[in-house]
Amino acid sequence: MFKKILIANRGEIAVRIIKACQEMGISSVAVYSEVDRESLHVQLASEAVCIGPAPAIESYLNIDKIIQASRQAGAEAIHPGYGFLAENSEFARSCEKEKLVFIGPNSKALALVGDKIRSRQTMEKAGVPIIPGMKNIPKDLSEYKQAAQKIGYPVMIKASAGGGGKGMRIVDNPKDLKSYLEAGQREAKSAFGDESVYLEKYIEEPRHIEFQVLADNYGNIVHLFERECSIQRRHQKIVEETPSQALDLKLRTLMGETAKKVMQVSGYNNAGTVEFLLDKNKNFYFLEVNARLQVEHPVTELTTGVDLVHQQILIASGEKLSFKQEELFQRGHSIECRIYAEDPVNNFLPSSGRVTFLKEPKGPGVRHDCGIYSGCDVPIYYDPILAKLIVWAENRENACQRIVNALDDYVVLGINTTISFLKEVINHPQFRKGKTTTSFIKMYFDKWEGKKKTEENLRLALIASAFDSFNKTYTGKSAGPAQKEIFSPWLSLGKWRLGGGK
Amino acid sequence: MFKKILIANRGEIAVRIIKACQEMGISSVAVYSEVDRESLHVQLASEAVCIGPAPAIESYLNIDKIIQASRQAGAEAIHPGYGFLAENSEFARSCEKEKLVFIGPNSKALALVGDKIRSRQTMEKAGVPIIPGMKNIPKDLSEYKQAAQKIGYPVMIKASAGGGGKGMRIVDNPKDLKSYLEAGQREAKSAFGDESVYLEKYIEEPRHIEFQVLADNYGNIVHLFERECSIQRRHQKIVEETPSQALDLKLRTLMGETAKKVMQVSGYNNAGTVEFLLDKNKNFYFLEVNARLQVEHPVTELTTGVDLVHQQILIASGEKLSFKQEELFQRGHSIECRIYAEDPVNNFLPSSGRVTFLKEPKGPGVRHDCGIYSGCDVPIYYDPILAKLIVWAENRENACQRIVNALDDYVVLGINTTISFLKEVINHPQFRKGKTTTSFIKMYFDKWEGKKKTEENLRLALIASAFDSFNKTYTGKSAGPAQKEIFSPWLSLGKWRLGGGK
Amino acid sequence: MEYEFLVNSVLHKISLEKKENIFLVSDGKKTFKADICFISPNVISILIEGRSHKVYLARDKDKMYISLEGEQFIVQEPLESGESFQKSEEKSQEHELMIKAPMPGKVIKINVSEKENVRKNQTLAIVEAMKMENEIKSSIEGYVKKILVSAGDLVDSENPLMELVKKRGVP
Amino acid sequence: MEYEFLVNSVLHKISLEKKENIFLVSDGKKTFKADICFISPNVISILIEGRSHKVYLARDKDKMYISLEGEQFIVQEPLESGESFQKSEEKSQEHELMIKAPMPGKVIKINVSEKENVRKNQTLAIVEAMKMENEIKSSIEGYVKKILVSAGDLVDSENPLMELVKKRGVP
Repeated sequence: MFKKILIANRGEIAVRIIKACQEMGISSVAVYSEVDRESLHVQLASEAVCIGPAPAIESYLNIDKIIQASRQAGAEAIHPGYGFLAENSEFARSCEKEKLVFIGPNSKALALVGDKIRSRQTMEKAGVPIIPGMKNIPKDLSEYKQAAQKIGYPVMIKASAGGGGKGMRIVDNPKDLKSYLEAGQREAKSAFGDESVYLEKYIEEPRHIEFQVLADNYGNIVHLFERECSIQRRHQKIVEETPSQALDLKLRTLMGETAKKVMQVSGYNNAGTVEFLLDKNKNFYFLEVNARLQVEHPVTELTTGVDLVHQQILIASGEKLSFKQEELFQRGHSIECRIYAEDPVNNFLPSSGRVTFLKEPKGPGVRHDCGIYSGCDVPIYYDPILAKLIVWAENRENACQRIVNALDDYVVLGINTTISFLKEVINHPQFRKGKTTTSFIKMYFDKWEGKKKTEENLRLALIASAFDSFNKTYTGKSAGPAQKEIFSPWLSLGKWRLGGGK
Repeated sequence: MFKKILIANRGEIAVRIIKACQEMGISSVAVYSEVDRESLHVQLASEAVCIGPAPAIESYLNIDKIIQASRQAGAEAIHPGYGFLAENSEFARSCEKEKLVFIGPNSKALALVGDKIRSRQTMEKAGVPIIPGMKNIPKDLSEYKQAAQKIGYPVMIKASAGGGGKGMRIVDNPKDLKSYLEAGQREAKSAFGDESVYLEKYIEEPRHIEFQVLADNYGNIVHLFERECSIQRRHQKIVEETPSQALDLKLRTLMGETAKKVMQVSGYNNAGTVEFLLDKNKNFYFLEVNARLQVEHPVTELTTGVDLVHQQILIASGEKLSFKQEELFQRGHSIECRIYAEDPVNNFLPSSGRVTFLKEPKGPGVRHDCGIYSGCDVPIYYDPILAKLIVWAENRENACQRIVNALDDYVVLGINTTISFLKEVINHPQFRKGKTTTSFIKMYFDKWEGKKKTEENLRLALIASAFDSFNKTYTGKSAGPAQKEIFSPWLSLGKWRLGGGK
Repeated sequence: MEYEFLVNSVLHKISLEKKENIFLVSDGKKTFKADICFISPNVISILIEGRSHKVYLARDKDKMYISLEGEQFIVQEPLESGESFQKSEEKSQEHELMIKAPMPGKVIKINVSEKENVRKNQTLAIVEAMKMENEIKSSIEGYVKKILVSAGDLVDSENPLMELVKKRGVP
Repeated sequence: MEYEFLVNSVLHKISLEKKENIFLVSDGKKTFKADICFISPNVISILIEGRSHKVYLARDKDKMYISLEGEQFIVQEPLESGESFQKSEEKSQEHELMIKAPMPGKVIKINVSEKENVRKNQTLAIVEAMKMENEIKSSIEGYVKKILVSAGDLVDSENPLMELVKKRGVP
């Protein structure tokens, strides 16, 4: 087993991985950019190395700096988390060259599944059902135009190098193709350092069903059942659950075995996810492999009892899988809500700045994977995910009740979050019925303006404000300004170059 | 289903029950004594009623006040939690008379199992193995002396009206019998309002194994497997786990079926626990029925997936059990540590006062049922239990690692707690091997003086102190005094009558 | 003590009067008793007629961010200076419109030039934050008077990006 | 800046010197760099030679309660007045011993009378707190000079319960 692992990430996922290291008796090394000195992952790791300025390209995406930090700290392995360099096969190759274990698939498999075009070809050959689409990355716009015509609108623009909705666009109308391609390429470049995008047929109102797979270095492969991630906004998953309401035992088994086949023909090892679209008639199509730990991995953990991060580390260290497919089963139901720093009543505008107060939800069956704390600063540079709220309960109905309750028990002040929006999503009658498709948000929440406030709560807010002012008058103390202000010599914004010139 | 439930308790268990009510869409009514206005259960409930002064006998043990509060609030049922009135059959009868549903067994069964002597007789008749002991409560010391002689020393003094170690004493030597009986009677009186104690044979180095049972109002009974609670101090459980390392499938099944029989012959309904002692030769003896929700119920919840508080409420509202014995199974391993306000290096002296800072442990597989918060006051009047830390993991080894890790992630400043002691217990080689008996603490931790501090941590503590002082000098601000001081017009102690006279 | 607060630009009045450990609260319509206490600097517990309410509150300058029972409120103390009024006058009087950054971020692209005419809903600039591109669109028909930032600049929320001039006669 | 602290009655010295965003720390034996910052008023993050440490700290009057990596420390600023010395002198000089309540609680029973002789380890009183009875035992052989509380009294930690006088010539 490894003695020391470097975590090439930040935020909630870095915290999650550091916890796993602690439990396995492994030293953890955090890396951080200059704005992340006070971040939770830096506080929790055994060691911490600063790897450069705030922009990800100069720090969390800087392969040389990360390899150097690993050498300096004497780490034997690197866990990339999700995003950043997690699916960068050049990074995996660099690790291999430096004799650092990359906790993820081998670089060859990573390159194959990371190349959406090549992997589609491979899957097609292996008899895995795929969505009609381009078989290569075109050189110029005219090729894209031709391909789109051939596939038939609406078409989907997708980044070749990564997922997570980055670079993704739906094109309904030929006249939008050019500008959407440009935007997609820019986003892909900024997210993955590779601007390649391709087109495929856009399947309307499908469910997004994915299968978690674990493969050791000796050819043993198991799947850990599905996750349904149909609730998406801007192609970004926001609510995930398992089991899916759309699968029965037969379909679950068929899709699971297909997922294992996908991994087998890719020569894949470690943890990975095979994404499918499921159409209205229960036909499923291979979408892509997510060659990393997924944001939504906890719902699988809570229903199968398998700790996926522990398994990733065990597999990377050369252990064989300790369980067989027939020993795995799902118990109960699990739902995850992603908490983003976005303003749900203002077109989901990103919301950075200081978290003046945080109350974490808790209780039986409630898990909160969290990268923030009361008084922390949320920088503009990175993904807006702040935390994930995950619940487990005996059945779907109880899980819905529990997560709504936990969302009510969740308070973030100072920045905007999606908490109130998520509560409405879970409470929607169609969600409660399990009628979830990737069009769900567009259909039911396109013009959401927030929930109406009640008179009674307004009155209570006023009473609290008056009480706070009352105490301020008499003691000179009150609920603010955020206490940290006192100690921190600078605000996040103070470091920015404001206005004019470069 | 009920619309409104009153919770006749305080602390972590009241919070636990309120959470369950919220999830089931039931309004919750908290009751509180005058020192508990700022307690967590008062903050979380939908409604709160003050029921009298701090001493439990004038508030949480005052049946009339609680019945009156229920009527006033319009509650249909009362959940008694554990301790206080939970096993008081007079209270259950009063509820029945007032047409309030007592969420627990019917008063007749409660009276039977609550009378340790009568229940021993009943069990003996039904063929359940029991520990040799007294068959009635004697009138005077000479009867106790005779009985002790007949049973043979060492004998155990036990309270007839309740468990939890209150009133319990081991007498090795006839000359200690009188003073130990008096102390036991006083404690029993103060804890349960009934001073009756009796004697039974003290079984040396046994394991404490108990079975969780659920029985609906229609005669359906299931057990939810065992909990091992051998790690005890002063007959008070401090670490509990499931599954027990001492049981195999055959013994587990036999004991489980015996537990169901105990409940059947008692005419028992709702949740209850049948306690057994298991001797070195794997003989088991019926000890008693705990006719309430147990402190350690979460380890059963985490391994069986059944929410016991939900089940209690469902059963009390007249629902039938929704699962059968053969549908229940254990998954993985769960351990609970009880966090007491006691000083482990100073003879476990109770420690009341202000919690100046609390960092709750968290992470995947970690549950923290907690009754305190940063800035709260822990009064002298009630049980010293502050919170419970419970973990779940795939197997016992991982669960041990996880709970040690969580104990490291757990900070309570201002009062003394058992956190550091519990870590040493879990880390003890004999515990790791599963060699747990009720003599464990006495054998290995009798003269525990705390863990040696490391040089490095001392240096870091000094650096932090200097840094805090440095900031105080330059900004006039620092880590204290506890912020709440500013707002709270009184300290807990300010309310006490100090010194002289009554 | 009487207090005035702005919530969504609407003025609300409330008065608190301390009687021993209880407050008399009056909101103009009715008067009732409330048992109010601080649990921590950011948490207030309120008991009114037996009902228990937990209110979370954080002050930031003149604003109070409040959350209770899953609802959020921003409560402001009314400004005593005329500063906020001046700003809004500026806009309307001159038929000029200052386009501001809607959130902190980085200017990725300026899509227009000075003097250029712009349609309603035309994209003026793209500001990126947290890996998401956000198009800044024109809410009016008019022309670009002055561009105040360049691609690559970091901007704070409410930072002016460019000045537009409204076409006369067009709403 | 040089600081002095008492930990378990032992005096420790440490000095901090600020150099830009880094501190030079010296504990007498060696000097090293530390990157120290407040995370919140009760949490301090310290990076030394790449190692990350999280220290929890709460002040209460002259005491600092500190927890890190599962270990707890009570750090005191040395008292400048002579008060604490006087107290300990009181005890030893007069061969008198003040028996104090070890924790806040309620006196359940006084087991001795004034003038009564007491053995070492004899139970003097029973104080109850949090439903547990705690026997207060004599640490000396001697006699009871004065009893200061009665059964039923509530006492705070360190509250005097009774005065004993030590038997001369007995250690």
